[in-house]
Amino acid sequence: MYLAKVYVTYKPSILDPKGEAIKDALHRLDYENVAAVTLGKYFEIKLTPGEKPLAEQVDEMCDRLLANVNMETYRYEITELEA
Amino acid sequence: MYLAKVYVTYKPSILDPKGEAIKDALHRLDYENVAAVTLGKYFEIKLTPGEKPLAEQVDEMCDRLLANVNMETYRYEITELEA
Amino acid sequence: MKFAIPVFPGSNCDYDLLNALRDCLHTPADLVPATTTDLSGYDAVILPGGFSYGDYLRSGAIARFAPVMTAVKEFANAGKPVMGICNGFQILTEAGLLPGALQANESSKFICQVSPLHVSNTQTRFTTAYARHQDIKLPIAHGEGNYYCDAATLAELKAHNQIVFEYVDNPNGSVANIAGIVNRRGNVLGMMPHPERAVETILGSVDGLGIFDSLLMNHVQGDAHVENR
Amino acid sequence: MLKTAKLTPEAIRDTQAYQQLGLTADEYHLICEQVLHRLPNYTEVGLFSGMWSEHCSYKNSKPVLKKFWTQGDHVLAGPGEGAGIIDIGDGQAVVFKAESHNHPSAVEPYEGAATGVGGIIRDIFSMGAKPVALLDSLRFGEPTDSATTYLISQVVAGIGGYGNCIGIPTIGGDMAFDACYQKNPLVNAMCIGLLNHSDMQKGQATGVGNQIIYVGAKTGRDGINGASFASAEFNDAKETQRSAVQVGDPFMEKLLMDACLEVIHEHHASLVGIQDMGAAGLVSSSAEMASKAGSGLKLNLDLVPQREADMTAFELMLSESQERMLLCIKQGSAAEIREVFDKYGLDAVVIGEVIPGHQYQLVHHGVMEADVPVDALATQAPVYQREKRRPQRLDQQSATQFVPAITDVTATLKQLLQQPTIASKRSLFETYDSQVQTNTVVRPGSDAGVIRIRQTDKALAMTTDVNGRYLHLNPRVGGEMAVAEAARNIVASGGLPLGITDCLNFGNPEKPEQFYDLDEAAQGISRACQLFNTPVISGNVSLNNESNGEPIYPTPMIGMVGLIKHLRDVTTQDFKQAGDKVYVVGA
Ligand SMILES: Nc1ncnc2c1ncn2[C@@H]1O[C@H](COP(=O)(O)OP(=O)(O)O)[C@@H](O)[C@H]1O
Repeated sequence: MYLAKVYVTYKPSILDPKGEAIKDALHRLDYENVAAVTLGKYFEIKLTPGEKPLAEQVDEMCDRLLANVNMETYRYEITELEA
Repeated sequence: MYLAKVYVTYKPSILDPKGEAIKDALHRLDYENVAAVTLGKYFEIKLTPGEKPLAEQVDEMCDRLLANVNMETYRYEITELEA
Repeated sequence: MKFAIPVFPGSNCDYDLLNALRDCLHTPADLVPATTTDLSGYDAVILPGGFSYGDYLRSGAIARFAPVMTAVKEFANAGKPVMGICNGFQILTEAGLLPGALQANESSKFICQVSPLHVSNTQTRFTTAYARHQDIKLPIAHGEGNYYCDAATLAELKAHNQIVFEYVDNPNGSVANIAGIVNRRGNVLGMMPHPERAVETILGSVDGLGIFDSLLMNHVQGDAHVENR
Repeated sequence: MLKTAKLTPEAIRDTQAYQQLGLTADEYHLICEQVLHRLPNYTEVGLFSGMWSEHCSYKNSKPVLKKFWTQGDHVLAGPGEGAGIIDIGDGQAVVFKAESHNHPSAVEPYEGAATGVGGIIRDIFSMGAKPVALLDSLRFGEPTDSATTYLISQVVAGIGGYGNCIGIPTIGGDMAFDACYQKNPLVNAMCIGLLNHSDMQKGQATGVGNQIIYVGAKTGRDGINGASFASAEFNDAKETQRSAVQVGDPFMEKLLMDACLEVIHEHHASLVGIQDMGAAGLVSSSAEMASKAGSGLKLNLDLVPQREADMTAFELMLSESQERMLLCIKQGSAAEIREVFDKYGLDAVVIGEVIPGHQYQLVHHGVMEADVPVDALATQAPVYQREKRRPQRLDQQSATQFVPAITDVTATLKQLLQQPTIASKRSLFETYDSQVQTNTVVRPGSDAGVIRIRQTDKALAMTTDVNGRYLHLNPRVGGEMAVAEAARNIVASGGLPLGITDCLNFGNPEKPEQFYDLDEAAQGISRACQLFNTPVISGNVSLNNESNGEPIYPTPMIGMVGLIKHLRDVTTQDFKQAGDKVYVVGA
């Protein structure tokens, strides 16, 4: 069994209203030293080897479903899990 | 400037409906080899050093705001950004 | 009996609640901003539904830190009635005034429908106007109304008769069909369904009146006899 | 974009860079020779490309829109304003309009649909009205493949996500599925507002020295030149569409709406005009406000709140960042207005003023980036009378008339009910909050949605309808039928039809067959409107709805509002009890 960790974040130019709201909240909680917050998605996907190489498959999943490449970028790491 | 990467995920005992929905969607896209999906939050927080040590501060932010410790756990990494 | 309705940026059922209290129950009520720090002069506080601060992190998570919440906590600790509807319930759990948490619905979709409910505890100051085990219908409208608590908390809730409303056909996956709970002391109620949307026949139901009637009735009679049992 | 921004006026001419921005060679030469009598710089070309896009100028559809019947005793504002207004007595009026967000929704379905809802809400509250209801009209491919079901779920989630959060009930709409919408879904949203006559606003900037105030979200690089994007034919090249994705922030819009309505209600004397920044963002809102008032305008772009560093004048003017409004206020009242927005945690910044004359001037970093006649931008786009040719398909129909062969009526009925277009949409519309504001008398699932008007005994009924298939078979009759269906839905709810708005979703008007569909449909709609006494008071045009060369069915969505004089007259479509008689009336 393998574990793919996928990180999906907005492209830099895209508005991130959630990140803004969280930053404002942190400021109200007196964390004045916070300069910027962005909120992205973090997927943990457990999977067994399929026909294609895993990295290729995960890449494809990101492209097709997990991220919208019109506004998001993604990166991932794949590790083998102990049985 | 420092960058804190914060990962917030559900505790294992908690049902993750969105993760389930994504798993089903991946199955419909023929990724039958996907065994489990969980969806968490991924924060990138840029901050300058405050009065307290950064790690302590980030921990506090997670505890107070970023995670609901009734059902979520968190972890984080802090790195220094190049100027 | 005078009600305070704290309004957070993003609250959107504030006026609905105000209208219900003023127009249908003919009782005075004020909208108070989230920056308010003083709730003296009020006899009850109801946190309205909506999307406080956009609900952009978790519903209720940011609102919990608004200045008015310090006053709400004091108000609750003094034994006065506090109620949270929908987003208000979420805020109360985030603030620790009620146990548990509200998660995304099992379907991971927003649900707006009329939900049959079972009034499981008619002994609270919020529910004495209902008949024992009465079945009522109230509108629900939420994306994160799936009540979660761990087994120990659930046992506590049951042992102290804190479950007040149960769904008949659990629409969102809540633990033990929970739609509404009170704290141990019985003066803080949180519920996902919207009683303020069910106070006029023209809107389809008047089943929500019972909650406000109970509060008014018990206020007149003095609260002492309805500490939760 | 930064690279091209450095192009000199001569280089723009020589490389024909204006074409990338959506201006034709003829249009460019018109600007050089008739309007400016010089070569425009890059920023100026950008301003024209945005303002002369179909989305802002209606250059292809104007001749068609002229045919609409817009009369009626009760019309207080017709097409041309942000939204139309109809008097409903007692000093009140109803305001409504529909907007399409087809192309953005194809690219990013959640945000595309959400920002469509956000945009139409701004159109309503900028007239001074309180938004009281939303409807949505959707068309997708057959929901058989995962891409389409994903699209549907995201679009529906986006509509709900915005309306639910901002607290406006979505009380109706319609939805149909057909292969012709597979690559080009239709996402139309309609918003209805209630207005006291005394609060009526116009998007005007009058009075030399009066100030222009920018409020709401900061400007970023999202949706740069989206107006000409929305007007361009769809293609599969992802890259070219990237800058067009906007993310909606319904939380911000709720604050913006409440704050703007407070200014309108309580600071009337200081407010001159207000308009939302929609298509072609800052340039469109400001140029239209000045042009309507016959004023000149000067903006200092350094003062525009910016989300990103190093934005060019071109980007600032053409960004379609959401949740922004432009106000014109009396000289000296900035502090008073700022105080209101402060209370809602919103920035309100003076970015310019009304000047004598009729020029539109932009200063950025101390440089005059644009100096053009304001009317040239706002009202003098060329208008094209497109060629019209009857499509062959209309003559080929009778040969293959479909004759249903029914042996088992029950089985056929069941099959029909299984058709996605006919089947109940409950599971989808139940994700919309249809009750917030506690005025909803009839929720989705009946013929029309109904909301009561507080403090009166009246109610409003509203519906959206069109069957593209009918228009495909006969655009004129299909257009009539769309209006008739809407009217039936209003009447069946107990209402008297008042007026309509529309979204004209059609193909490429430069193809004569498709222009025929548009023109015929408009005439059909107009005739039906006249017969039903329901003037067209607002609307929206979405052309070039085709993917890979194939147009969608002509689909002019009709949004109709009716007045129910007494709440007791509200009727719903469900059978009430056993033993009641069932009648069939009509043809
Ligand atoms: N996209 C939608 N949003 C909200 N309500 C919808 C939507 N689509 C359908 N409905 C509701 O479902 C009901 C049936 O709609 P529709 O399929 O258009 O049938 P009809 O032909 O009777 O108008 C209507 O009451 C409508 O409000």
